[in-house]
Amino acid sequence: MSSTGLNVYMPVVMLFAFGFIAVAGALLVGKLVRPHHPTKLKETAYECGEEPVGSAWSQFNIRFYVVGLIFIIFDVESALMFPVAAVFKQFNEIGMGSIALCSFLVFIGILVVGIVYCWKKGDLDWVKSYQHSAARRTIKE
Amino acid sequence: MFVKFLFLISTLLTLAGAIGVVAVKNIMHACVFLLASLIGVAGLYVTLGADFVSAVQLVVYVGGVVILMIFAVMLTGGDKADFFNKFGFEKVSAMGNKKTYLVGSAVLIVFTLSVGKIIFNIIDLKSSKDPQSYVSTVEQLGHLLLTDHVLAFEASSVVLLGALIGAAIIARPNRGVK
Amino acid sequence: MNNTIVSYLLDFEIVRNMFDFVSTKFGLNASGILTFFIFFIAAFIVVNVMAVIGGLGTYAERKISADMQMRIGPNRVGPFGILQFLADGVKMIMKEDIVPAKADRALFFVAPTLCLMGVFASLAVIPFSKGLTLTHLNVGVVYLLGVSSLVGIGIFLGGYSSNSKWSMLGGMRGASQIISYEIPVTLSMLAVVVLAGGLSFDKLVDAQTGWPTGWFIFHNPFTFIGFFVFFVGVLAETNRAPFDLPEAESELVSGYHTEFTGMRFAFFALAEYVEVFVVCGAASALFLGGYKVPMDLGGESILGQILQMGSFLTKTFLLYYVVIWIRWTLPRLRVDQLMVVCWKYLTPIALFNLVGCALWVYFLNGKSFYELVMNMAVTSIHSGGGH
Amino acid sequence: MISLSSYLLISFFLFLCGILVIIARKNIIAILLGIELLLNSAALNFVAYSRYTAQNLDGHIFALFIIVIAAAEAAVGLAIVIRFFQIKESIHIDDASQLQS
Repeated sequence: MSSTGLNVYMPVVMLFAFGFIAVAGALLVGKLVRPHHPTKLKETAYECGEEPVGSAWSQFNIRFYVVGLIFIIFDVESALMFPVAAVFKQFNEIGMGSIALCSFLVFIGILVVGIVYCWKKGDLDWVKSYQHSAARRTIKE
Repeated sequence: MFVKFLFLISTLLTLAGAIGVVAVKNIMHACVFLLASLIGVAGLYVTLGADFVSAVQLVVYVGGVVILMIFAVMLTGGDKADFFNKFGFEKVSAMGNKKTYLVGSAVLIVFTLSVGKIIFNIIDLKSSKDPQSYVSTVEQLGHLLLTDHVLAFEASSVVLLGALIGAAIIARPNRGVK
Repeated sequence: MNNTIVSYLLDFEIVRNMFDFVSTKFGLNASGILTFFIFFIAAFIVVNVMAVIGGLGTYAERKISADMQMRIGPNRVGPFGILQFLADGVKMIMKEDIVPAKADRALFFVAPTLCLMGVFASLAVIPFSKGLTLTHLNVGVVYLLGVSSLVGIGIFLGGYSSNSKWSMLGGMRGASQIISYEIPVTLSMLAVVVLAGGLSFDKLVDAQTGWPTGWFIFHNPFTFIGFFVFFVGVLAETNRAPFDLPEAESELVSGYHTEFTGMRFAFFALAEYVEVFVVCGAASALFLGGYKVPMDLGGESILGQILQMGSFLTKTFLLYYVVIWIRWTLPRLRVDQLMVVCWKYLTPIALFNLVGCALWVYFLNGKSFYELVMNMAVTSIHSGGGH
Repeated sequence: MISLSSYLLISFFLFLCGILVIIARKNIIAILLGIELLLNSAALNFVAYSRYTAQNLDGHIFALFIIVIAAAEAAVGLAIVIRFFQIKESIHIDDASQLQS
């Protein structure tokens, strides 16, 4: 009689559905009351009064990718750490805390090696330092 | 009852997303369809009682991989000609052959029949008893990761370190271009 | 397995009788249908209350900013202008829905939907009280992280689909900022998980006490720093000032929602304000004792639950006020400073905190700082008495 | 009742779509999307077998590691794509025909 099993995920599905219905419903209901007079000028993208030149879907700088790359590695590592962290206290109480602590620290240590490497090589800098050094080198030459 | 509903909706999302990835031309739309497919797979994990795997699927794929794919699309320039990629049937050499169509339609019939049978089995409302209970898997997974699979756990961190360093080296712009 | 609002309500005789009555009346096992209805009504109430809180959030923001700048703020609609958000809503729905000619029309719809879906879905695990919460999933924290990352994709797609340069820049910045700051937030959460020994919000809150001495923020020095790391991280994740680079008015017009008009824009704004509530609620549940009240008043009864909810909402709204206060006090960061703050300060500090918490649990058996001090005081008094 | 075979069929279908994307698409990023589908179908199989035939959670552990590998693969693969784009100004798979440029 209790709400065991998968029923606990019911609100999740409902809330997803509510999110969708809210947007779709409001746009549909709004269609009845809102005006609709499109003109060519109205439908251009806003660029502070200038005529838009070209498409906005252009090539972006590589540093966005580097940030995403470091992020995803850290994300996966922290996701793997969650179950270990959840049982850490339990292991400590039954006297196996040293094993858990060791594997936990080794895991974090390897993670730290990664971030230290990226820091030293300048991947964490937004304004890349090796661009500066390359520029300096060309000036020297 | 709810299990079946969740299963059907996740299946629909998964398969529609997968078909979208195959069929749609715009690569950004393909990424969004992939997102739908991955969320659907997370729902399927829930119906299998794998709550933690499902949550990790959400965190890693939805928050990580799809964003990375979208970034890569933007990095390679959105409005290039091969941004819209055609469905290159001409790449497959057997395409356009009569024999290929024959075999393909036979496979399709078999496939549709089996799909129909399984959907028919699911919407059979009488047997609503679930044989296995759903329990929390987080603690068990933590125990497994610290006892039986501790080597794999540490090895995965080394793999990720390798991936991080490798990808950072590959993606780093040229220093002094000769 | 999990505590939900249904399992809480089933403790009452009257609800059980209702279940039995419906089952006998209709012959079939009606518990599933009744569960569905209870969940449906609860979710509906939560969503609507959150929409009102999001609307009141815009009003509070304007009123508080006016207060800080010695202005009056909105004061025409209703008493003290409190109905301003309804008037705004009516205005928004009457506005023309302009889609730029070059925009990606499908994604132009998908973007606000993803934002709103992500925010609403994260409401499922917010612990208003022990019983009156939608559901305490046993993967609560990870689930919260997972669904709230949908907002990042929504913001990026909002920027992308407009095909406007300002929007594109704002969306790109927003996505990279949100994913970057997820790392310190996750690591701070991990430190709390290590201390509490569970992932679901009821376990995390039950590991704390009602008095501030038992809160996780005062548990040990590491969590004290961890709270501020977490708070800065969530400020950036919700694109609030001083991290509002994706919608920086002075450089990017309005960022990723430049081209969105009418209801579409309203949904972006609603998603942002509700997300602020969600992260403030998560912060108060993880660090500030959540729904715990200092004394046990009523416990499992409805009155006790309402007291718990009051405790939770008080902490959350205090944090909400702080968020607004910070917005109107601090200047905006530059984009390179943003990344430096995240990767060179917050992430190493959060890692250090995590290791510190693990060592604290290992060496001191997870006793809080207050308990240790009290123990020491007691033992010194005893030994002093021995002389 | 949802049987094991329904999960296997979904997994098969995902695998099919992934293979189709890999053989029929010419955009390298799209091919990476296809690989994600393949890995997902494998992980789904593991979890399904773990629930229906085995009595332990080894399948879940496998699925977790597949997710880890998928993330690492996406990171390295996209790095290669971006590097390739910097050299060739193209993300067409047929342009990647030389080992050395």
